[in-house]
Amino acid sequence: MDKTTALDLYRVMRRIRDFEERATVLFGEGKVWGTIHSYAGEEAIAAGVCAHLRDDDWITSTHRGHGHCIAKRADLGKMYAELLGRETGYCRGRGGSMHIADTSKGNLGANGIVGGGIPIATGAALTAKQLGTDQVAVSFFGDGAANQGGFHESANLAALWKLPVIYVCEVNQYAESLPVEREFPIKDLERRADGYGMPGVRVNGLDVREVYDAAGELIARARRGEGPSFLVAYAYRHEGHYYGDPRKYQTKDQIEGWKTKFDPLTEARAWILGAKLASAAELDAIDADIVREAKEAVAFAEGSPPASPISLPGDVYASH
Amino acid sequence: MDKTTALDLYRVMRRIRDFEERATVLFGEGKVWGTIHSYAGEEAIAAGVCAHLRDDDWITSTHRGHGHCIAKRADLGKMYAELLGRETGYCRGRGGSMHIADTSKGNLGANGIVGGGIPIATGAALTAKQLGTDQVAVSFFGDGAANQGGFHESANLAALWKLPVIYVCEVNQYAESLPVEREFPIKDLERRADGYGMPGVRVNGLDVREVYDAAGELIARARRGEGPSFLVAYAYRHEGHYYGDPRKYQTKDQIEGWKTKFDPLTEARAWILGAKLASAAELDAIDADIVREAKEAVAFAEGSPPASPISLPGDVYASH
Amino acid sequence: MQATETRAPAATREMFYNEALGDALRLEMERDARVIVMGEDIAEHGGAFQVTAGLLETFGPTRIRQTPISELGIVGAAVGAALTGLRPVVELMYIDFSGLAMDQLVNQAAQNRFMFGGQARVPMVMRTQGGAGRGNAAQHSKSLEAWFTHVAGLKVVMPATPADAKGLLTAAIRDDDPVIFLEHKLLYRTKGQVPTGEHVVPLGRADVKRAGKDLSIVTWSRQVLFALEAAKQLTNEGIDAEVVDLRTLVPLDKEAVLSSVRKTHRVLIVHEAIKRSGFGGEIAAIVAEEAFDDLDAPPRRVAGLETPIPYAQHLEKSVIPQVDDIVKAAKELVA
Amino acid sequence: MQATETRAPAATREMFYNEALGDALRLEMERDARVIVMGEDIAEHGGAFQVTAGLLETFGPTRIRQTPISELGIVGAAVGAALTGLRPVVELMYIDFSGLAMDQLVNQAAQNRFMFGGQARVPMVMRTQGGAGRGNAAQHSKSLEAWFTHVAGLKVVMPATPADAKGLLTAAIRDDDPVIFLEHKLLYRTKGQVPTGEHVVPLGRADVKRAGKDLSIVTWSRQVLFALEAAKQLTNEGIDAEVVDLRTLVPLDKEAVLSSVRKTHRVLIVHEAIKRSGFGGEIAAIVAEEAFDDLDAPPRRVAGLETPIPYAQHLEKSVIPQVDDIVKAAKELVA
Ligand SMILES: Cc1ncc(C[n+]2csc(CCOP(=O)(O)OP(=O)(O)O)c2C)c(N)n1
Ligand SMILES: Cc1ncc(C[n+]2csc(CCOP(=O)(O)OP(=O)(O)O)c2C)c(N)n1
Ligand SMILES: [Mg+2]
Ligand SMILES: [Mg+2]
Repeated sequence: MDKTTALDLYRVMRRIRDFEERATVLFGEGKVWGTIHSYAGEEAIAAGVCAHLRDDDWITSTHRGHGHCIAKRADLGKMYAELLGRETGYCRGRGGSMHIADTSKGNLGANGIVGGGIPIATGAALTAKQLGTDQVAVSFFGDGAANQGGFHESANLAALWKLPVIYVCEVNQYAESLPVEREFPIKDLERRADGYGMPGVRVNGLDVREVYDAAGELIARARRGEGPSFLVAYAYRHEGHYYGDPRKYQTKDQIEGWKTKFDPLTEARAWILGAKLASAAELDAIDADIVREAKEAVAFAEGSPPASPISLPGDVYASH
Repeated sequence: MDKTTALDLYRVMRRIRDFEERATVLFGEGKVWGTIHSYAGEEAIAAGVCAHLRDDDWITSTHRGHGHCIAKRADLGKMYAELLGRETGYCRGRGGSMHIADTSKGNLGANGIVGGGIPIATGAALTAKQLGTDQVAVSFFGDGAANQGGFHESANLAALWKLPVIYVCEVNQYAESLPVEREFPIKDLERRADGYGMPGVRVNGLDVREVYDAAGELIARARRGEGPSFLVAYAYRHEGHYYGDPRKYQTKDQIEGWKTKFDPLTEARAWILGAKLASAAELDAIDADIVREAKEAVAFAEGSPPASPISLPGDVYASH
Repeated sequence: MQATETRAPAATREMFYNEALGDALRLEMERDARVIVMGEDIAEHGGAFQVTAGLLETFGPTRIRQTPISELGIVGAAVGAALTGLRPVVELMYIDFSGLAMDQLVNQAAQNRFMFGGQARVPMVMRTQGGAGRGNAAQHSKSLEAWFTHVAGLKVVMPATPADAKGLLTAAIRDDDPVIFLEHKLLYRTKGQVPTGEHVVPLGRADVKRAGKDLSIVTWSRQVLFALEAAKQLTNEGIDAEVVDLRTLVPLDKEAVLSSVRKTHRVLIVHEAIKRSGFGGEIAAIVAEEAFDDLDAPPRRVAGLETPIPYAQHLEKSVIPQVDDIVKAAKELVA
Repeated sequence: MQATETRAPAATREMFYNEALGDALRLEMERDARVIVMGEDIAEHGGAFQVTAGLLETFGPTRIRQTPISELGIVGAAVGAALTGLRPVVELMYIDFSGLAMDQLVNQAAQNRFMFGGQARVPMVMRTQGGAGRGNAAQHSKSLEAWFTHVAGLKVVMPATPADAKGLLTAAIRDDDPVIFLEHKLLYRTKGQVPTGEHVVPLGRADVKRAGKDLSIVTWSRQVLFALEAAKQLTNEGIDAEVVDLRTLVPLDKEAVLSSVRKTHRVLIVHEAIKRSGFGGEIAAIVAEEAFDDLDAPPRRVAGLETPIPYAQHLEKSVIPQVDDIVKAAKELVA
């Protein structure tokens, strides 16, 4: 991998981690309302996949959606503004963390319904097919979502119609408090792809290179009109399910140990340094840059006016 | 196979065929209201599977449910009475063809929602597991239903919890006007079982012996507590999707030829005669018996009073 | 974008209701390549009620997309397609199946625009049909419009005549919001004069199908025909009923209802859905709230009994409003 | 079988609403081995709102069945289990997710008994919670009780207090029909005196939570607390409001509503769900139809705005009824 690509991947991952840490602090300070779900530990997946996507490619995201949003090149200021319920937020304070969308970059939205984005991404892929473009759609979702009926229906439809959609399942070991071995009767989720006659690929979701390579192939395949695929990335959720999760269902090692044992950022750094793609100083400079841009983004959000009052029917209906 | 079993299977199949033919005539005479869906061509499946079921085992059935109902030893008089909207019908004229249930024999009902019975059978299997009995549940459904999300969710749940349920998919080449090759991206539907870690078995649904043998094993396995399985039986729908289907989507050969080329009853007769399990005269006697009992059943139905008026809330609510 | 009424209606031709719907689909598909149709049984077979008959031949299988039986997936795919530039029309065979697709309709289609702060539009139509009267029993006969009217972000249309069916479907397809377009299985083979060529009936406008002065019958879908028949019979009793066909439940043409009631001082609301929490309650409530002093009698509803739809023909009839029920209620109301 | 009221209530103890629900579950599970609980996150975690906390330890994982995320499959499994001898209680985490399970609730659970001519019973409870107020936005904050009340075959319960929560959940579990049991996310941490030991509040009986003579506020769930607070404030204006807590929407205690209205001659209906086609329309319609001549003023509704629930705290508050809104409407109604 060339240096630019490697550093771009690193930068995206670090930006996501920084966002999650900062959002957590803001939440703790009472500035964020509702719920937030941290993507920490899964950064390599969004980064590795979205590196292959153009702004006119689409993604659907999840309740744990900050990472996808950032990897799809969202504006951080608008993201923070949304969390803070400001008028300058992506959704003008109407959506919050669970509904951030950025249609200008093809992000069709985080989704509070587990599995809700899967049929939608499939429909976006139908648009590409129908209009004869080489756009693709990627649906990110968790292990838990893979047991939703909508996955089955969509996968069948996409394979039948050879739609350019990549289903990216992020196995982060849990669906809320349910560990993955109590979610599935099988260990290797990628086996499900065979039932739809599509490729099922397993990757180590801690290793951004592996994600990048596998996603690259599947996305290229989709662009060539060869249809959908199922990418299953295994990683670890560093934090609780949501901010404040008491995590009664986890051991101390899972709560404390996983963060360091299974960390895609540590792995990425080690790889980049080991492969001499960049020096530690260069990486540190990226980190510093990210902190700077994040602070600016937060400042922008905090300086923004609160969300304007709801206006009806205009906020709800487009034609009226 | 011993003679009794063979003749029992034959008898059930013939009874179903006779019922479908007679129901069609009654429909043509304007005595049956609504819609009916003929099971002709698929008799070996219901017969072969239900031969292993006790009265306290459960089935869920479909819109094409007469065959399952009969194979589960329903009273023909009550079935005809239901089609004719009589008070003596299984559902007191409230359900009609698409909702015949016979809870005394463990038939939890035909279902007008394609795939609707799948989660229900899964729940019945949960009852068996919970109460520690060796009862099993069988869910019959069509190829079309296999693409419903409810199948996916139920199969996963059943495999995870090792529930005693057998999913019997009747591939009759169509979901209404959609041919099977436009329903699925794969040819061998039984491959889907692997994604749930359960056995997937393919049988020739025209051959009642094959169905009987495969179902016997899977049901015994379920009784032993070894969990669910997926039985896929391939056959041909002799009639249109429903009574009156113009069948614009089929060729003449499919409409006319299939009835004789792919007929489980012809096959069963040939087998029984070939294996010298019975003589043609014996089989003819069975056929004659069936005609006699059917005529009695129809007479019972036609002599029964019309369904009594709806009584509220008692018809709708059990506790009031 | 919101469709505006076509001014000078072209020539008319007698059409069946299903034919009129097919005509609207054909014209809109010719007009706009982004319009596609998805659903079960809609291609060679032409749809369970023959609305899409002939469209496959003209537009081919990529624009007339016959789907597997996967209601959630299909409706969800329509949402995704609508968000990204197509204008999909989904045919859901029976409204009773909407329970399988409700999440995509309610949590996604209806709310996307709002949740995303206005970034998105979801120009899709879900056509389906409801109602009893063909012996299809409890899972194929419900009237569920009230569910959809209770969802912020959806529009709900229920045409009673072939002309309205065509004009409203055209408007629904051109509308930038998700529209639930509800047909009635016993209307498909009713006939009426329908403008040929482009014909738009804007959403949100009721239609007085019969003017009268003694009471207002507010209704929609198939019950409009029943109400008109009842009104005819009522003239024998010297009662002159006005029949207000709502046509669109959301957005509701409240002014049309209120001005009729202000004129007649009596309101009878008629619908086929069960009475409890039916849309008739909403209308009765609005009238009571906003035209209380104009009312010379309590508002009254004639609606379906609180039971699933039974199979047997005589039972089926007994649980949904018949012309006689309307006549009887109207007489009592005016008495 | 229908639960009848326990006569001499035992001692009481202060409990949180979620604790009271857990108490009912525990007692019913002890009493009847056929009662099982299924749902997401209900085991070690104790449920998203801690209703099932501690039950896993007592009853183990076969009776406290934590499920994968498969709402349709879970609810359908409960239907099948109920048909065959268990008495399942399903916890659906948010009412907004019911769109995924609607088919099994509406086409199966609600209709099985009727469709099968009385052969079946479906003794299951679906517990879930709705409502806004925690910044969970549009897909986790809806109030959808009206949908369920529009389905023949379902019962719908919405307790406002810990004691009612316990007593009604007990009755719901003992009931032989499918019961939709709707909690409110902002009630879980409210406290009240609750009878210890067996406590049954029969379905179908409203409760006058405050007697008054100037107007009747008819409401349910969290808005009961708002209405009581409003009634308190109204005394300062010399207005004496009666607060009728419906508790059960189906079956509806119509007599309780009508007799209150016949006494006060004014009715204000308050609910959190959006007004359009909310259950308040049904109540307003019934009052207008059956107590027209008793009314000294039009019936009036205070309800949610017709919008998905927004995220930001100030916006969220702006779209659902607040105490002030009730006070204001009551004053206008009595003026
Ligand atoms: C349809 C639906 N069911 C349940 C929930 C509640 N819920 C929110 S996140 C979650 C777990 C999701 O697990 P997974 O898909 O693995 O994603 P993760 O949280 O692990 O990223 C659940 C059950 C929901 N939001 N939507
Ligand atoms: C949920 C649902 N979708 C669609 C239908 C309409 N419909 C009735 S039967 C049928 C085809 C079913 O195909 P399959 O499962 O293969 O059963 P078959 O009719 O071939 O026995 C369809 C689409 C329905 N009844 N329920
Ligand atoms: Mg997960
Ligand atoms: Mg089939």
